[in-house]
Amino acid sequence: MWLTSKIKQVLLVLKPGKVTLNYPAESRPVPEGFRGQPAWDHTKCIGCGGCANHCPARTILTRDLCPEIRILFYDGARCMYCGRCADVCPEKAIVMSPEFELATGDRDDITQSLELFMLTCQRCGRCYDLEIKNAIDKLDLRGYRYDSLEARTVIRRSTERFAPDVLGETEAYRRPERIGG
Amino acid sequence: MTKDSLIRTLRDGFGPALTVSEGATPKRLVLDIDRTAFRAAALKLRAAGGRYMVGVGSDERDRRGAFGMIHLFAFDKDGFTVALRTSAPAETPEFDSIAPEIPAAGWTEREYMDLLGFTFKGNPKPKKLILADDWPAGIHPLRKEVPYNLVPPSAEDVAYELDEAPEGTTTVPIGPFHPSLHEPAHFAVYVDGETIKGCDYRGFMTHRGIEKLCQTQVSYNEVPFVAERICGICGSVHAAAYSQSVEEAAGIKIARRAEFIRTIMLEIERLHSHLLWLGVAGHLIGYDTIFMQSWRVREPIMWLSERLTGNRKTYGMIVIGGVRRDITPALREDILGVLKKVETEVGGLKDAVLKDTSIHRRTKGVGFIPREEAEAWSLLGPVARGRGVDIDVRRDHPYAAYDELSFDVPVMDSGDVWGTLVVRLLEIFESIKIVRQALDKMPSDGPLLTEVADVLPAYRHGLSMVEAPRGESVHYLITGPENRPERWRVRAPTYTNLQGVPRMLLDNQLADFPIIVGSIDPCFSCTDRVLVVDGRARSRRVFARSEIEALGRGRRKP
Amino acid sequence: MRALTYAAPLINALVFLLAAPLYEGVLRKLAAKIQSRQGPPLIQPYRDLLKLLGKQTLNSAGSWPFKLAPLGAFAAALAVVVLIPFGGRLGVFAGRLDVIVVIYLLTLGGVAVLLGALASRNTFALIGASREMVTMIMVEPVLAVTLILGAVKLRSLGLAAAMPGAAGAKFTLATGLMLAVYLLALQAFVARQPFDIAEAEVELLEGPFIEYSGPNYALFKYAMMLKQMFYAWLFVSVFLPWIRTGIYPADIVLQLAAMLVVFLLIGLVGSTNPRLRIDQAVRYYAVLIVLSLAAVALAVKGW
Amino acid sequence: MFTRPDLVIPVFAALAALAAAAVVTPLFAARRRAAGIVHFAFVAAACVLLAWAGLKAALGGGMDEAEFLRLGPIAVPILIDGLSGLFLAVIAVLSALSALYAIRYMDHYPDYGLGRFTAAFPVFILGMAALVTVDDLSLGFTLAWQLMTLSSFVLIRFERRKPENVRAAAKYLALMELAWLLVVGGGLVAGGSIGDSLHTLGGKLAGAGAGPLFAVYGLLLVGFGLKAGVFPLGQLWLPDAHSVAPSPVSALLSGVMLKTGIFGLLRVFFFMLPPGGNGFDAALWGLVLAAVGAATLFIGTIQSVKQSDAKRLLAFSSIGQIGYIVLGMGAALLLSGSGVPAVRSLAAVAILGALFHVLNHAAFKGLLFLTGGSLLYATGTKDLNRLGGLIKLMPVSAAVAGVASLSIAGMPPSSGFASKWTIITSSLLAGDASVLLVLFGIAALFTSVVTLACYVKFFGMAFTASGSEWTVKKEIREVPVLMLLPKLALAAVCIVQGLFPFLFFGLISSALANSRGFLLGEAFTPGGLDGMLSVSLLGIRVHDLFGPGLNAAVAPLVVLGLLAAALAAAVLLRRSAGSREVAVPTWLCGYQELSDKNRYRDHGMFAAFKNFFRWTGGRTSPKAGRRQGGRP
Repeated sequence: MWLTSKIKQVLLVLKPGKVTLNYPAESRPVPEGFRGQPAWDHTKCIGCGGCANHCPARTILTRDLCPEIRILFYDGARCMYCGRCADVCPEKAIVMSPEFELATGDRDDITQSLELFMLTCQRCGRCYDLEIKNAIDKLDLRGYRYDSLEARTVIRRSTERFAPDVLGETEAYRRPERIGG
Repeated sequence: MTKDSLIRTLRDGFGPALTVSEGATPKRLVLDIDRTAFRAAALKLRAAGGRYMVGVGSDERDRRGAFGMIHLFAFDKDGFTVALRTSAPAETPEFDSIAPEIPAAGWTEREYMDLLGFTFKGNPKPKKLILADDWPAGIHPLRKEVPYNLVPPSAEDVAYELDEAPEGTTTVPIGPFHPSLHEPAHFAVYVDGETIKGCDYRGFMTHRGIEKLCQTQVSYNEVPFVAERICGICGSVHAAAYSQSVEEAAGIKIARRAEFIRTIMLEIERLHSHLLWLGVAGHLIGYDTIFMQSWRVREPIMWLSERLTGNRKTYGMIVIGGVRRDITPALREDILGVLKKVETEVGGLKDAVLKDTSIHRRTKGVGFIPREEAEAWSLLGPVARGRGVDIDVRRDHPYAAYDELSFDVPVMDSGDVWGTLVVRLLEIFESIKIVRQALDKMPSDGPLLTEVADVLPAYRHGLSMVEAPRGESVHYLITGPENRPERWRVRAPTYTNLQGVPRMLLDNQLADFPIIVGSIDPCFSCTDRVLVVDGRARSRRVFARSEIEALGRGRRKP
Repeated sequence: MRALTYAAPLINALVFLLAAPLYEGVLRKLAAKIQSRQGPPLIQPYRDLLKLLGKQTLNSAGSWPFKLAPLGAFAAALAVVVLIPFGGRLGVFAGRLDVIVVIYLLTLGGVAVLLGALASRNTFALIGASREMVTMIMVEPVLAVTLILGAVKLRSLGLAAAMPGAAGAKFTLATGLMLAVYLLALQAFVARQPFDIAEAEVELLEGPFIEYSGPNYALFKYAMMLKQMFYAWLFVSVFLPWIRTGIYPADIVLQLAAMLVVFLLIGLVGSTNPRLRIDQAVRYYAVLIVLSLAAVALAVKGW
Repeated sequence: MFTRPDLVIPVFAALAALAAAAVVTPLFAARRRAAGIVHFAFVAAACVLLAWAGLKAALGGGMDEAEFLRLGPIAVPILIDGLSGLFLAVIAVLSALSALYAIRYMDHYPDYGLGRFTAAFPVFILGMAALVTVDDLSLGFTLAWQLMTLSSFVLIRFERRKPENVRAAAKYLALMELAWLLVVGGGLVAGGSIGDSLHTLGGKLAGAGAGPLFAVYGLLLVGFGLKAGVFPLGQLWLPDAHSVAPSPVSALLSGVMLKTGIFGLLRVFFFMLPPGGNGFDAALWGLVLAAVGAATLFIGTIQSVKQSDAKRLLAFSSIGQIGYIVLGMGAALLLSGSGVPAVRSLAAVAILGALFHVLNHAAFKGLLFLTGGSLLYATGTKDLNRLGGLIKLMPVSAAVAGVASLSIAGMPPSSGFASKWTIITSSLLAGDASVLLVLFGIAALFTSVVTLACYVKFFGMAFTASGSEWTVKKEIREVPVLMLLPKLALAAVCIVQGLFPFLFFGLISSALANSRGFLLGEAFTPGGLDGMLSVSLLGIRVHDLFGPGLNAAVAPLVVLGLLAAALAAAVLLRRSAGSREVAVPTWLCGYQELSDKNRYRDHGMFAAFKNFFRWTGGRTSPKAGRRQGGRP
């Protein structure tokens, strides 16, 4: 019956009372283990670039200004807070902070940049040597570097077989009419 | 039809054109067939009761100078799947279309026309499906030589050609920005007065190029986090499905405890997803109180997830080889407590919803499809189960820990939105049941993560299906040499269900459009996961607020 | 006394204009309560109106009906509230105009909405207009009968006779029936769930108003608030005529309080029902029409 | 020979002028423009005479009794009383304006010569004028009827190369001849012979049994009802004939020719009565008329909503509006027999409303058909599915159409409001005199909203919404001044009727007071309506009916003032924050742009309503759109 079900519904919904919070005046505390914005501890970071290597969003970029200075650049605009960087960091220099109120009009508010002074190996003259290859070479391979600090762009690779002039060939392609045009 | 009798039938029919081999597990049957008999074999599989899942096309010119094409069929009653494989020479990637007989294959074929430049002879609607309206012809982004970050010049004056509207109808443009669609997609609904006489769909607007990205840029271990972001709601499903497909391909056996934790996460995800859907459905029929109340009941589940995984959504729980975090005894009690509360509250909600005649009026008989058509369109999950199709991957093709758990699969045969509503509501209780069982039966200790070799063997095939809240998600994976997938094909349930929507809409009222589209719980981003790169969306320029405002107005200049 | 006759319409206009957004706020607060939410502050509708008034006016039509429509809708609603005997006090218009004028003025407000919708050329607006008109056609008889019930008893269509409680002066079977019908039709009058079919934001994106923005939309909004306040008043006035003391300011306050109760009812029904489809609604309205005709027949027979 | 030569001579002079026009103008047919002008000159001259005589009869007093026009042994009774005068005036005004409109409008038919048109048009007017002048049901009636019918048949058949036009005309002719047979048959059953005036016929009915009376009134009701277009008879011919005729003719067909049926019904039920009403059951026949009227207005209007062909919509709507008139007459007849004086005076109010609606309908429906003609002339189509957005191209026509639409929909303060108000008020206030009448009144109120829907649709789909930019290939321009002039004149009439209804109530009261033998005559004698109905600059009111302090009132000027003040407030509010206006394109969810494909078409409007009332019928011509559409 329509009326009885309505009355029941009203009783049902009045029971829990008001559940929304007067956000942002009051907010729920985040639980333990929450994955918020990653934070770098520059005292712990050894500049291995493992985080950059494993970042699925490729939002951690590195650049070596000279053999001794490496810049580690985290652009929060693309971060997906998976915590992979914190997982792989051998020195536990990255922690997932409880910070989640990150909306901002300025991109720099959520960017972190570490200028790391790298010590070279006195024996081989490099910063790191892994079994197979130098980690920096590995980064080069993957293209997780940025060339220009201002543009923050990733170096892009093209496959050998796809030349930009392939695009030119498609210019003759007649595009369909705009709907309603 | 059992596997053996199926093999016999096919051998009789095709003789030497057909090579039968076992897949990674006994539940996978692999059939290699000559291109000329590809269509006939697919139709035979369908006739034998196979449910069409999806097609997988791949560019294998590098290693064998040919394009590969696979049609996947599931035999749900007998619990095995069939991969029907063929290949075409690099110069002429042409196949015969199976879409006229198996409508569910329509999008698969169109997808590869766009992405790999295949030709499917006889496809009833050989139009652009995935690529952007202004994508230049002749560039097929999933081909190996096309760079993942290709940004072709965009064009403003280009548009998709919608289907011809039936005589005397008006095209109502719904989407991409429309309140009944929570993600962008365009439906051109042809109405006569208020009655829907047809519908054309132009979707794939949230192109993220995930497949291409993961095939070219990241390595196996990063993909689960990307996969999780295919869908905002069923993230664990994709992460689990991807991980399972890698594990199947590479022959990794993971710890039992990890399997149970995966199961628990999947079911918790179903719980919140169904409650979310119920709320959205309420909103779509203009009943916002259901929306708010249903989401209120859902909220403790979100908090629970936050405590379990560190986030409300995109749990980041499932990785190749196991899971990342454990369920401690304290968390176990936490889960049980939340479940108890949710069960009571959902019980009240269920009574309120199912007994409300005004809701009956808006859902019963709406979006009706008979069972046979539901099967022809390969509808999945609650959409199929609301139409009398008794399928559930968890029961038919068990994965994770489902083989040890007992649960019911609710099926309704009303064939309409009401059926899907009831099925979803009942599944909430089944999920609660499953989580409780899983917590009981879970091995009390054991490793969470199995060590995985640094480099996985290349060119192995793995298939995994996971019952997402919306239906079966299929991941097909071919391992590659660079420690990343050579080919990774994702098919979310909405991909299939959405193809049936124009049929569901037919002869309904325009006012029912939101709830019919909503009844499949559409997830356009899941569906659109594959598109490579949209020129405009990938532009890196940062717009200032004033610029965006100016742009907004500028667009509206007549 | 005579001065008051002239002042009464002005008082009506002032009270309605001031109070209408407040009642809207009550509705929103109530909906929030039912939905376990905080809800916006009571004065939010005032802020909304002010904000809209200052916003840019987008014009997609470029023809004068588009610009005239919001003015017409607001003017018609305002004209209606000026006429009514609010607080039991007849204004200067009482002897010159009758309830049929009120009915037609309400319709005129609807026409203005339709005119604007048609002028905006938007598919959704046109579908919305079509639904709005159908709703208008089907609920008008209920409104008419509510007003006429008093008229057939007292044999007068004057504002004095039909509106202030003539129907309920002596509670009869006809009045009871009409009261029930009015309550059932109330949601349709104020275009709330389950009868907010023309606006139907989920599928039609506010239907007739889709192309309106800024001050134009504010005028429509304000007109709708005035209209729903009018319908609440009409209920109080026709069916609860015993709410009166004879002292003008006290009667105003009493009626406003009683209207608050009506609004609570509107809010309650509105937030516990899904929207109906127009075809379902038409059948529902048809039943209401038949019932209200029966009420008239009973009233004529003196039952 | 005649007691009132001042009336008879102008009328006969006018008729002679019309006859002359029919002979002379076809001679100019080769030069189309000249033919139009000459034709208009003759018709205008005749109409001035007719109007003059008509108004004189209505205001200054008409003939008291029928007088005879004798041609040897044959005598045709002629009666130009107030009622005739009123109708003559209506015929004259609308005919003259239609003829003016036709000068340019006929350019629309370059393939057809004007010979037949210019010959038949004056004869048509002549027939109508004669019909309201003769006062019998035999010879004079036959003569006038046949002139009117045959000439209008020729006019409807004007586009004779179109089979559907020929079919519509043939159906019209057949049914009008049937109506003639029924009316003449009714006269014969009543015992009339050639030369019997209606008064004499009424006398002959005295003492007749219930059966013969029933037969006489029944036959006459069906006969004149067929002409007037009441349900279900009107549906048989009216929509087809009205929609295919050239628009000036449609305006006349709908604006005045239908009223000759009303005139007939008035003469039969209010004049041709047995002396003292002996044996005539006014309550019964009133109820029948009211029921017929209510059914007509309800069904006709709903059928009208369903139409997408502009002229077909107007034609069905004519049926609906005739329903209001018949309902008013029925209410008047029903209430006339009441023993309560107050109720009897309501009867007078009802007949006033009915006759006012006759005047109003002539003005706004004539105007609407001329608007329909303008649409056809400017765009080549009258299919509302293909029209739209004309307001920018034809602003004057749009404004005029807006006035007509508001008037017919009865929005206050417009002419339709005053007349419908009167009819509805008298029905509602009848109260326990007749429950059914109250219900009919509510039906009329309901229907007036349906009418509104109909004209919102008509105006909206033709002028404001979009369409013609895609569907009409030729350049659309405002119609020529010669076509605008008659429309503006009629719009002015509508506005005057709306704002100053007391003028027309006065005219009608006077006309009825000047009609001897009128059933409700007593009400219109000096002092008759005093104290019950008062008419003044500020409006009309029915008051002190059942005691002091209870009344119904309407004052268009007050409504106008009130609305103007409220509008001013709205304008102030809109401007208060200094919002700027920006032109933008239509918002269609961001993917499509407004085009012919996503335009909401007319046939989809009010779909739920139309489906609900599917049982009322009302054929929408399937070929309506294409018929006129092909023309570039």
